[in-house]
Amino acid sequence: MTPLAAYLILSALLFAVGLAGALTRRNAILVLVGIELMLNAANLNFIAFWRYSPNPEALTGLIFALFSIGIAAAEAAVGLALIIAIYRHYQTTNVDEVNSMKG
Amino acid sequence: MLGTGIIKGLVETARNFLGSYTRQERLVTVQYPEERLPQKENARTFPFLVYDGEDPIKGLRCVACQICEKECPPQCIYIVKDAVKKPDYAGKMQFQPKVFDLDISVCMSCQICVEVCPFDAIKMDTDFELSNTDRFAGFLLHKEQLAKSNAYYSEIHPTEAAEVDARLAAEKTRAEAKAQANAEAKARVASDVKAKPAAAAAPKAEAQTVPAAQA
Amino acid sequence: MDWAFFILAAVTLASAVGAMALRRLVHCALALALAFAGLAGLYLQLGAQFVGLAQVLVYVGAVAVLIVFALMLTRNVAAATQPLGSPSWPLGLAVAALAFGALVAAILSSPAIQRPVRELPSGTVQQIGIRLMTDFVLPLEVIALLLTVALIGAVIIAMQEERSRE
Amino acid sequence: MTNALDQLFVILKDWVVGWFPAGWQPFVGALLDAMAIVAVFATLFALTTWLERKGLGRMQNRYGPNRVGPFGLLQPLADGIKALTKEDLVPRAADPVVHFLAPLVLVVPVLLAYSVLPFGRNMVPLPGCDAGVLLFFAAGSATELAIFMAGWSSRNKYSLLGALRAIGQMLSYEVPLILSAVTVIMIVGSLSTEKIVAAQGVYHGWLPGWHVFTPWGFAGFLLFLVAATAESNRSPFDLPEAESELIAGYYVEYSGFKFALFFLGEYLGLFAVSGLAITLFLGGWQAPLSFLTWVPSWFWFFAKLLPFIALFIWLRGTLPRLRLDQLMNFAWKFMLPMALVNLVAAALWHWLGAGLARWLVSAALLAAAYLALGRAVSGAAKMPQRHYQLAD
Repeated sequence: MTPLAAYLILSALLFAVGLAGALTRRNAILVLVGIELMLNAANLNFIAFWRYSPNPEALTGLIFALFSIGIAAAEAAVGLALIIAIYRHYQTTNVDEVNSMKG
Repeated sequence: MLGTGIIKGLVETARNFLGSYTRQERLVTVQYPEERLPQKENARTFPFLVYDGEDPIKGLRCVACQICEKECPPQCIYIVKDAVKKPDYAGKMQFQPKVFDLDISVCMSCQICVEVCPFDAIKMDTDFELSNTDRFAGFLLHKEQLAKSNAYYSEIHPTEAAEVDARLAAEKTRAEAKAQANAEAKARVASDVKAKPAAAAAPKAEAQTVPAAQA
Repeated sequence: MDWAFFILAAVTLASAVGAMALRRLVHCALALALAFAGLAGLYLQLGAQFVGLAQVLVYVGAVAVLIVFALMLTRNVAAATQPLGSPSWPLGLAVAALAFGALVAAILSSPAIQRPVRELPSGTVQQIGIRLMTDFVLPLEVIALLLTVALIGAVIIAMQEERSRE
Repeated sequence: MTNALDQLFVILKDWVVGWFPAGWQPFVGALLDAMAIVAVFATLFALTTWLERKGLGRMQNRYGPNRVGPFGLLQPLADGIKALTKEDLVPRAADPVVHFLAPLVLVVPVLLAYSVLPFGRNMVPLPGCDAGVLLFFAAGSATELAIFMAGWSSRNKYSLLGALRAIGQMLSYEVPLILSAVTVIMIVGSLSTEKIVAAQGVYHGWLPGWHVFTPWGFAGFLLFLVAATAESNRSPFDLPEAESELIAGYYVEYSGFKFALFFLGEYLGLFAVSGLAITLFLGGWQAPLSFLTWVPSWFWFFAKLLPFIALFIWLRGTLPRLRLDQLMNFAWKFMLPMALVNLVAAALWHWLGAGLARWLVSAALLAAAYLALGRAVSGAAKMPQRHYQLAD
């Protein structure tokens, strides 16, 4: 197995773990954690492809990873603010219980 | 302006810092085990028993009247009275405590036992270095540990001890005078049985001297 | 392939699984922080120094702490007695396994993994900075705007309730 | 001769490393660096606890420790023995694993931060690190998590409160800390600590070209100093620990050696951040005057570090603890705007080129911002005159 394949499979595994967590856990914060893991798996892909690309001097993969980190930070902040707002309404962070459209 | 207060404060602490090296009187700390402040005369920690003469146990002024045991608010005194009278330091027969225990981990230093003692037998100590490795038995003092000489008492509380000594001496002379009067009276009764008025006067005089001595 | 990769990969995967499967929420958050740190190690291993350190600074220093704060602010008393996963958890696991299978199939059939391995490319901070300020200046500005909007938005969403109650 | 003295430790290390087979050499070199850092800074920690207690004592007109050894110099040793032999208590309700890991997670990243500090010429443990300053801040950010772990795992409301206070404070002050460091990075054009030190190696006549002797550098240095005090939870920003209200904050439930580790981590963090301040603003290991360059470079680094320690002790002896709202107001309403203005001042300095103009412009900008923000901050805190019925 080439190094690139190893990194890609690791990234796929991380993605699967994040997806499984996001789909199965009840707590909204943990769903967000799963999404963060999936984003990180994507970042690992970017960097691995940059490292083993035919022309790494372009730095495209690195810069994409940087942007992705920035966006993930914004996503985490907004997501957690939403979860806190939901918690104030329903007194719960369980995604199964938050099922009514009325505020 | 912002920050001037901080600079002022820094200057103040720097002055204290340097001053502590140049001026000895700034350092008020007493280096305790080596240096000691003179003891205050009215200081008090826990009670002790005063003895007269040489032998600490024989010379105890305590006659086991148990007033202090009854009066003690936290009940830290435990006394067992001796069944028989024993000679004290002067050879006089006295009741003495068989057991006199005082738990200083219970005592609250209220000094009530000193107030109530009619014999000036219990007084307050000033010794404060009482730390001990046994927190139960180590703080239960027996009469051997409690007994301290009258000389020690007049050393730690000179003014108070002088008053007590003067009072006891006065009582003693009065008691001796009374005893002498009694003896003379008895002798007179023995020699002159018929002189009834004189014999009747002697007990009357005795009755008068006793309250005076107690006051 | 060297030992460093396998150790880091094992730590990252184990802590990622821990982050998703542990019962205590705070343990999940701490395992997540460890997974982020492991990923940062993998980035360093790949020669991406700047991104690896930025990963630590942003994820371990900020996102993990944010998640921990959110956990503290939404303490759920009933959570301890409730079951861990949602009722449809076998379905979720199946979907994840399916996604993993599809990804692995795609990876192994891709021609990209047969490319010859090159020298460690140099991605110095200066090069990244020059690229960011020339070719990628528009995305950079957009990201800056997005972060500002997200910051203000997060504050407003989290504060809303407070204001309507007054 | 002077050169050999300057490079004494480098030569020594090369000599020891030369004994090992080639494959082992990088590993042995790294191990030697790590051992040297741990040994030197742990000793400095011991010395600092003594200095701090002595200095604070003298500021309060006391003697300070003077029992163990001459002038109490062996006091740190006695403290260490005490900490090692004390019982290691873990509360029954505590989370044992997290409780155990928290002190390690605190100390290890702090030690990691030392890897990019240039202690002397050619004396960087991690040479050629391209993003040295970033590594420093990345390592520092892990301490927040350690503090949370300690506070949460103890299952004690005081420790949790202290931990949340500490994290809030550290997050708030990290922003001005990094922004004030960014000015230097902007002017030098590199994140590498070696290049930052090298950029300050010029002399104008006798005087050194350190960053602190420029308007933006001076303002940045002061901002960095205040933020560093807050980052390392030192008085007057010690309210996460607040002995009088939180009885020690996040490490209440720690005893014995784990408690000592917290103490060690705190002081190591203080030295590290002082070392970074020296690197960024005070010329690192460069000599302060051009004719003193014959003195070994590592001597200058430590000669600059010790006044920092003295300053922190002095501040601790002087200032009372801030209230939480004052702390946050100061961070967001004074430090952050000031750091942003400082960035502008540094940019103007770079733009205007050499000459008197850049001095005047950036100094005037910073002074105006300082006066305006200072008035705003201290004006808000002004209270109406109080009248006391009974005292008047």
